[in-house]
Amino acid sequence: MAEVSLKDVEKRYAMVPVLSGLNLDIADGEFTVLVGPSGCGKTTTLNMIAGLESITGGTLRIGARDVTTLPPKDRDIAMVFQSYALFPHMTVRDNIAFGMKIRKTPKAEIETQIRQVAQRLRIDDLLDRLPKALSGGQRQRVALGRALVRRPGVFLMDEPLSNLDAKMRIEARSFLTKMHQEVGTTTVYVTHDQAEAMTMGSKIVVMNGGKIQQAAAPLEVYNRPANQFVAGFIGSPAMNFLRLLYDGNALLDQACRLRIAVPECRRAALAGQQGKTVTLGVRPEHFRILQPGAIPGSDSIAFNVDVVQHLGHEILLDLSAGDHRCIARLPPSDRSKLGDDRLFSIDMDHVHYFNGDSGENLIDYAWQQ
Amino acid sequence: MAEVSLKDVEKRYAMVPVLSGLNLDIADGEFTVLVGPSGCGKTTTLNMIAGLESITGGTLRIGARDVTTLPPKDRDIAMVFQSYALFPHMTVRDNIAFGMKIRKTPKAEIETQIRQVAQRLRIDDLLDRLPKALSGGQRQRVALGRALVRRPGVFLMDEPLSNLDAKMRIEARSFLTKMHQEVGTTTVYVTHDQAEAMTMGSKIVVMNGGKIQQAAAPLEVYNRPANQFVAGFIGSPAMNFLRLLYDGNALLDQACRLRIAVPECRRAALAGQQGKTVTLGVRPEHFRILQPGAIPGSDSIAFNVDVVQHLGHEILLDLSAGDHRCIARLPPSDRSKLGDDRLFSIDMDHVHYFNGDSGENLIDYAWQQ
Amino acid sequence: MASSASRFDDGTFVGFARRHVFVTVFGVAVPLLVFACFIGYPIVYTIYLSFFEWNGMAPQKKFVGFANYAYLLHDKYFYIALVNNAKWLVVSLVFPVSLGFLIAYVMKARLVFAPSLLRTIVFFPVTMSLIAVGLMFLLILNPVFGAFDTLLRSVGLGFLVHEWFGDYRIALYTLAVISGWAFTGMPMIFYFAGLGDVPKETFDAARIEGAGHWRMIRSVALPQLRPVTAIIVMLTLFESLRAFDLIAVLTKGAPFGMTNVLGYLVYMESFWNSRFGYGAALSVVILVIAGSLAALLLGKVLKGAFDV
Amino acid sequence: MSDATLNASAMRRGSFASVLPKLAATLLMLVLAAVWLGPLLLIVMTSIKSNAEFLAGPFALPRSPTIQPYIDVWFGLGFGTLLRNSLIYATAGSALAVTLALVPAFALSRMNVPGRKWIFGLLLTGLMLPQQTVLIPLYDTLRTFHLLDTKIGLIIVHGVYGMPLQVLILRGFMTTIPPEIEKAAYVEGATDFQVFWKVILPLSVPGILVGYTLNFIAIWKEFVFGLVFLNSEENFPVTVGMLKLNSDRYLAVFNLPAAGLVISQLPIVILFILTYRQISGGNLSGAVKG
Amino acid sequence: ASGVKMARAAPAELRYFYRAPWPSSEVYANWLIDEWNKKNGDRVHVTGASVDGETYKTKQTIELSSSNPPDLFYSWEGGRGKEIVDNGFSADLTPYYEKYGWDKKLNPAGVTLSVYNGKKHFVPTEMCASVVWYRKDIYEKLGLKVPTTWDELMANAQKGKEAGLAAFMLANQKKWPSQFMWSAILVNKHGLDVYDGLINGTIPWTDPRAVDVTAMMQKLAQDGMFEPSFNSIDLGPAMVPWTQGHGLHWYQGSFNLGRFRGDQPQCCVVPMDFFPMPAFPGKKPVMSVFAEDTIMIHANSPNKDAAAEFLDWMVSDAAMSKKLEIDKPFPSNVNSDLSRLSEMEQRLGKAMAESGSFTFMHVDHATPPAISDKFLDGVQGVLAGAMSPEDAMKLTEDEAARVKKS
Ligand SMILES: Nc1ncnc2c1ncn2[C@@H]1O[C@H](COP(=O)(O)OP(=O)(O)OP(=O)(O)O)[C@@H](O)[C@H]1O
Ligand SMILES: Nc1ncnc2c1ncn2[C@@H]1O[C@H](COP(=O)(O)OP(=O)(O)OP(=O)(O)O)[C@@H](O)[C@H]1O
Ligand SMILES: [Mg+2]
Ligand SMILES: [Mg+2]
Repeated sequence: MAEVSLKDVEKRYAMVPVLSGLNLDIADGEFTVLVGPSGCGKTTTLNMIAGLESITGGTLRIGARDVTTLPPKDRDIAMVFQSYALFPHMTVRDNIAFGMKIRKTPKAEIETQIRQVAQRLRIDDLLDRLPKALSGGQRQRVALGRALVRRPGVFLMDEPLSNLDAKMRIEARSFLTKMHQEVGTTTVYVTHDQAEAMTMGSKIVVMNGGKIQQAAAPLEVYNRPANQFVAGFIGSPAMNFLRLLYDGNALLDQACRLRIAVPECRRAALAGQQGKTVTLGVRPEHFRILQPGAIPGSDSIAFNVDVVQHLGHEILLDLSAGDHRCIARLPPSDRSKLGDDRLFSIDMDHVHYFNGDSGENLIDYAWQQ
Repeated sequence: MAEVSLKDVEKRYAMVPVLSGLNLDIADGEFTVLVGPSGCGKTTTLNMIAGLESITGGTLRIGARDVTTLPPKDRDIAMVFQSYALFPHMTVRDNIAFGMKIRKTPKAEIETQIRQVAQRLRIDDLLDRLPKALSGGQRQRVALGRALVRRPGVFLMDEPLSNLDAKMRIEARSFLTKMHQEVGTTTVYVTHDQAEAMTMGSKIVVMNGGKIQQAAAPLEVYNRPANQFVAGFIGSPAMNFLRLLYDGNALLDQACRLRIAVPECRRAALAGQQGKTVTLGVRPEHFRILQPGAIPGSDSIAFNVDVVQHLGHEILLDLSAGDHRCIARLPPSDRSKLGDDRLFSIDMDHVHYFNGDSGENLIDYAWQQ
Repeated sequence: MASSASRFDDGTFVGFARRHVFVTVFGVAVPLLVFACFIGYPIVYTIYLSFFEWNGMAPQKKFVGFANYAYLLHDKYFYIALVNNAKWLVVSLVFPVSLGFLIAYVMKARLVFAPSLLRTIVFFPVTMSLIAVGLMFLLILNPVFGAFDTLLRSVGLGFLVHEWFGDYRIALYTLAVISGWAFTGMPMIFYFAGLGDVPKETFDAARIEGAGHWRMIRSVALPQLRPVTAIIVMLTLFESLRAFDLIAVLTKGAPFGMTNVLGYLVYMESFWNSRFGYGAALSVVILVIAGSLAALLLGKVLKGAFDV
Repeated sequence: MSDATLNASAMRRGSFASVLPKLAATLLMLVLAAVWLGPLLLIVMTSIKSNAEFLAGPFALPRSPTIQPYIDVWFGLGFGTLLRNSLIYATAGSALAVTLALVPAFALSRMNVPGRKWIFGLLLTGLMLPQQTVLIPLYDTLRTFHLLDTKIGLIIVHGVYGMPLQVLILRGFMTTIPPEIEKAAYVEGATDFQVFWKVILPLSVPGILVGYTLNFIAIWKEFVFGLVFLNSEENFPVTVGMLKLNSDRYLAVFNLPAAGLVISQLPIVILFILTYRQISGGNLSGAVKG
Repeated sequence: ASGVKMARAAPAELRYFYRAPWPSSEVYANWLIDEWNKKNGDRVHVTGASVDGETYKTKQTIELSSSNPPDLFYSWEGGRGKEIVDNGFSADLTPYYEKYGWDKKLNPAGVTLSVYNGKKHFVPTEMCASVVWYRKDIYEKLGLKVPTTWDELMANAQKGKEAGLAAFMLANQKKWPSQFMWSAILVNKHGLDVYDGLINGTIPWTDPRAVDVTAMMQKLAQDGMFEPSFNSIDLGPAMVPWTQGHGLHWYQGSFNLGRFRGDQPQCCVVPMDFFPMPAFPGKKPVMSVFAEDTIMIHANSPNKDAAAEFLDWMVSDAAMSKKLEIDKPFPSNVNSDLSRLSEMEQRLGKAMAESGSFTFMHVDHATPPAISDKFLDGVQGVLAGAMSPEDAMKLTEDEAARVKKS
């Protein structure tokens, strides 16, 4: 068990910076999820923690030790790869025993450990198979077993579930969460998957372009995104953004077809934005349909329904109003049809306001709390 | 434009049957989605329609013609592959023109067609690039363009979106749907993705083990699954199943901790099951939390909360009651915590009853309608 | 109609040929025809000839049944050659194949500077004709003024100096090492390419598990390179069984036949001693050995690597 | 760059273990360079000495370099014709080998030819056959087709005997082309031939280059076929001409063989410089992949 | 130079197949053919093809039995020649010998060798003799006299050895050089008839006299009479110790004169001379004189007369003198003008011409290759100390028996 701390960590490939000034503290036993668009440097970060990539600047500490230049084997870490990276020529048993054999763990000890881990992962009857004779989910568990058995200080996982199909992914997600609850090893977890990011970690680190955008608890990131990037990245379907002009009281679009009054309590935060563009962020679930005949309020917009997507437990509507495009999430009982013109109200308690240029969230939640 | 009809179609690989007695009629212009677990034969079915795999038994008709033994080029079909399968050594233009050149379409004609399709797909400025210089979404559109340009009678698509990231996938989904609305070509679409299956097609064909389990409209499949397999396969998280004993009035579990009264109107359908095991199917969204202190009703169960997954717009609870495990979908406002014991009611109007052995849905919806 | 479907897909060659005329003609018929004329006929002829006694010139061949094979069983030279072939193969596997692998690994692991230069240098002799290689080493290993001996003496390793071609205990190894010198580049590039196909993650995983280079080679790289190894071993096997040019250039079997290998013996017996029947019998033996070892290799070690 | 940094800092911290492999590998490289480069340098050195100078000090650096050996051996053996012939044989022979191998490789890698295992195995026997075995029957075959002592005859022999290895290499390479690409072509209406010609062939170019180069080298090195199937000097390839350098009488003058050797190797050096990236890069991967 | 020529049919095509062991041989052959074609090309046109000596045999085997064989071809004499004659590839040249009077101008030893079953089958174009070469300067330095008996030779050898020299150069890597000494010793010690008996198979190789000579060779090796590493040095490289003065004697064929001359037009690079293998007590010494280049006419050639005409051109005084000028000695035409050679070379030439018709070939020429091969292996093995003389001769005899049987 160990905490991980990155201080001003940098990575350059042939002088091209890929990561710059990364600062991140991961507490002992914490489950941290790294998310971000492809190419933002998640894998690179993980590889640097693992020691697979050299660190070109800054310091990396694991536990009490500065491990910046140590080779992987001296860092007390274990890693699970997206492709599992099982040794294809070794049985499950040998795969799991590999690290222990290298460390010259006594035979009997190895056997005990393997049995324990295999039982916990429910792979005890697969021990003599080769990886190619396993299903995706089983492989994933073997990879996990190989990492678990050494009781490392830190677990690193790079999209370990992305090769599984939807069903297995949900299962494995619960499984990993429980596992972490039991063993409590510090874990850094990279994923592309919204649901994984939201549900698995106690902290989400959102990265973009080699920089950390926000690092906070999942609901915090969901409800109080630091900036427009984070807001758009977390949540599926993504948050809807409306670029509007702030006139001191309300947000207007250029064609003047839209006018959304800003609640009193938010005006202070938006004070500096008068006459400038503000991006209004509305999550799909914060649209509500007004019954036909209802009187349009200060928070209502008339949308045209472009596409209706029945998902069974919910309905997604692709909406448009002039140049603005939105997606709304509605209960399955909704009866909207393609081509309908409907009036929607926005739940103004849950909208977000972003600086039209920098994308910064204009509300300072920290102060608000 | 053409309808597709499979009659008793079979496929054996070296005498091992992979598909048996497939019967499927796809109307002209219909958008049919093929779903099913990995290895159930979706790709094989598509390949047989395309002529890429020989048909070992039965008849395949496209339009008015029997094409069972015709080579692909004589079938008037186009196909989009999961990997796009663009010709890496040809520019986008040549990729799109490939089929027409082979058919010796006049040069000018080819040029016009390409321009039209490229404009529609918004790839007109990419025409001279090689595939490797395109993003995933662009490649996907080029593959689509190659298929569209020939105005084939039938479109076959094998998981065309599964290589895109979540954001692009949602975009492409809408795009494909609109495209189909415009050109109206008969389409057979294979996917793993729940949302695609539910939203894109006018018909879902659920396959398992080389057999068709159900072929019907999406909401029909969602709300009236033909059997337990279909019920469990469609919907995410999956439908919860409780194996219970039917005593003529209610469903009981063996430990007698659970007793769920069967509504009067369903008793006729369950008549033959008295004393046998019935599987009760409950979708996650059909659990409702009873406020603490509420009186347990005939449709309520006490669950222990194992895992809480906050997804932002909703909450998923992993629940357990004795040996029964369920997942419930709740609004984000819910405050349940790990370890809580809570009382849930089941929306009995929306539950399903399956034969405990065969998995057949015990309610005959056709009759009911 | 269903019957017509199965008629076409009956899995027979005729069914296939009817649907794929181009492939059948140019992918099967033409190559097989060419093969039959230029390779098949010689093989059949060789087998035929092995039952005759013939000096290569006489218009008549004398049928002797299995006499050539019977003689072969007592031919001391045959056994010398057979054993030498085995030694040659072992040296080839130990020296060029292992070293080729090692160089490839070291380059892939970026452990050396200027890996491409090293690759070029080591690959270059592969392009040299064995005559050239032979001539070169005749000069270098010459016992009178050879650079190698001079070098050994000048660095104080004079005790290592041997009659590289003259000492019957080591001459064969000298030859095998020379052939290895010329051959190392081949396994090297095959392994280099093969290493590129081994998933990088398995190396990363092994590193994290604490594996050093030795362990990495033994437990991660080599097992995953088995198909490459099998191809290389197979090509090495074929090469070593066929080898005769280097021996023809360098020793002609000297000293006193101790450097004969099967390939050279075939040449000797046929063209030098004018016993073409016997030479043919030796060729058949080579074919049988090569064929069965290859089959063993493909069937056991390399299961699936050539799945066609 | 990054590795060097890592290396430097590791050394700074005295973590000897992580530098050791690199040191060892670098040492190994130096030794290897010497072992592989030494003989070649020695030959070049010998080739620019006079015979007297060589006899005086075979291992010494040339004191008065001369190109006389090159001139002697060039005109003595007629290297102009020899090189031209070799170029013809190697160029055309490997072209033929590749051409012959392309469709079979396509058939064996992409098509479900019944009995393809046997066909492949049969072709492989071409790799096992000792060359010296086939001389007499092959001579018959060539005589039958009136191809003895013709360039075209030798080209055919080289082509056919190059084919098996080409099939092996190209087949391996073609199996790495994703099947979907080929399927797409079929669906687009292509026939077998069009799939082969418009899709598989262009995509196999790297594999073809590798195979061609290896074959070129093999033909350039070969001498037995050339020796036996040719009679006229104007048809001899370099290696057959070079055989004279191997006669023990020629070896009385060491600089001549050395010079001949250098000359005979020059074209291949040039080819090698042009293509070694292909053959030593990852492009062989297809050839060796299961 | 006749006036108006009649229109004629296409000229007869002659294919001439030869060996070109030296760069100069090639030049000479080209001259020979060009000259002929200049004069007779419109009547009989000759094309030549050459390969090197060792591989020549492979080529020859295939070519001779082909349907389109060469009209004239190089052949070895002795065992290999017999094979060719026995298989009916070689035309009987006796009539041509008579027609052109070749007997009179050709070296008698060469003419004798051309006789198979009473008929002459080839024309020698180059002759050789095997003699003991010695370093004149070292002889002077050590105060040695040219020996006339084996014992004197041994005494000189002993002195040379004591002076730190190799008493005899052997350069036996390619196996055949050692048998030069072997056969010379055998002939000189036990008589030509014994040697002929061994060659013809009337005396087994295991005969004590053959074993005795082998043992003598073994003794020489054991006594350190040969240069170090003698079994792994080839003739060419052996020139280095020879020129550097590390060897005293070298029993070798005169075809090495080219080697001894180096880049000079005349022999030799170092001061050296020769003497015939000296006599053993009670025996008359015999010098080995043999044909180095011999030309046959193919029995199936449609142009035998024309081929013979070309042969006559080859051995003509003019052609032979040119051969001396361009190529190495010695011409088979005894009338050739040797004056452009050094005194020593001229002396050797005279000695060859006068050696008479009864000399001998070394084992590798005299016997079929299969036998000589084993014989050579045996001797090399004995010299290396890896085989006993008895075993070596047994090896040879076994092979001889096998050859005889088939
Ligand atoms: N060896 C390398 N040389 C140069 N640039 C590299 C190298 N490896 C990665 N990069 C660059 O570094 C950046 C970050 O890569 P990284 O693999 O960490 O992204 P990621 O966040 O893991 O992306 P993904 O979600 O696609 O896995 C990318 O822009 C990539 O192009
Ligand atoms: N060439 C083949 N030989 C033998 N069996 C095959 C072959 N191709 C496919 N199969 C088998 O046929 C079954 C159906 O395969 P298919 O590829 O159609 O599945 P799928 O539904 O497309 O699966 P996925 O969702 O993983 O793509 C599988 O069990 C597979 O193992
Ligand atoms: Mg990554
Ligand atoms: Mg599939």
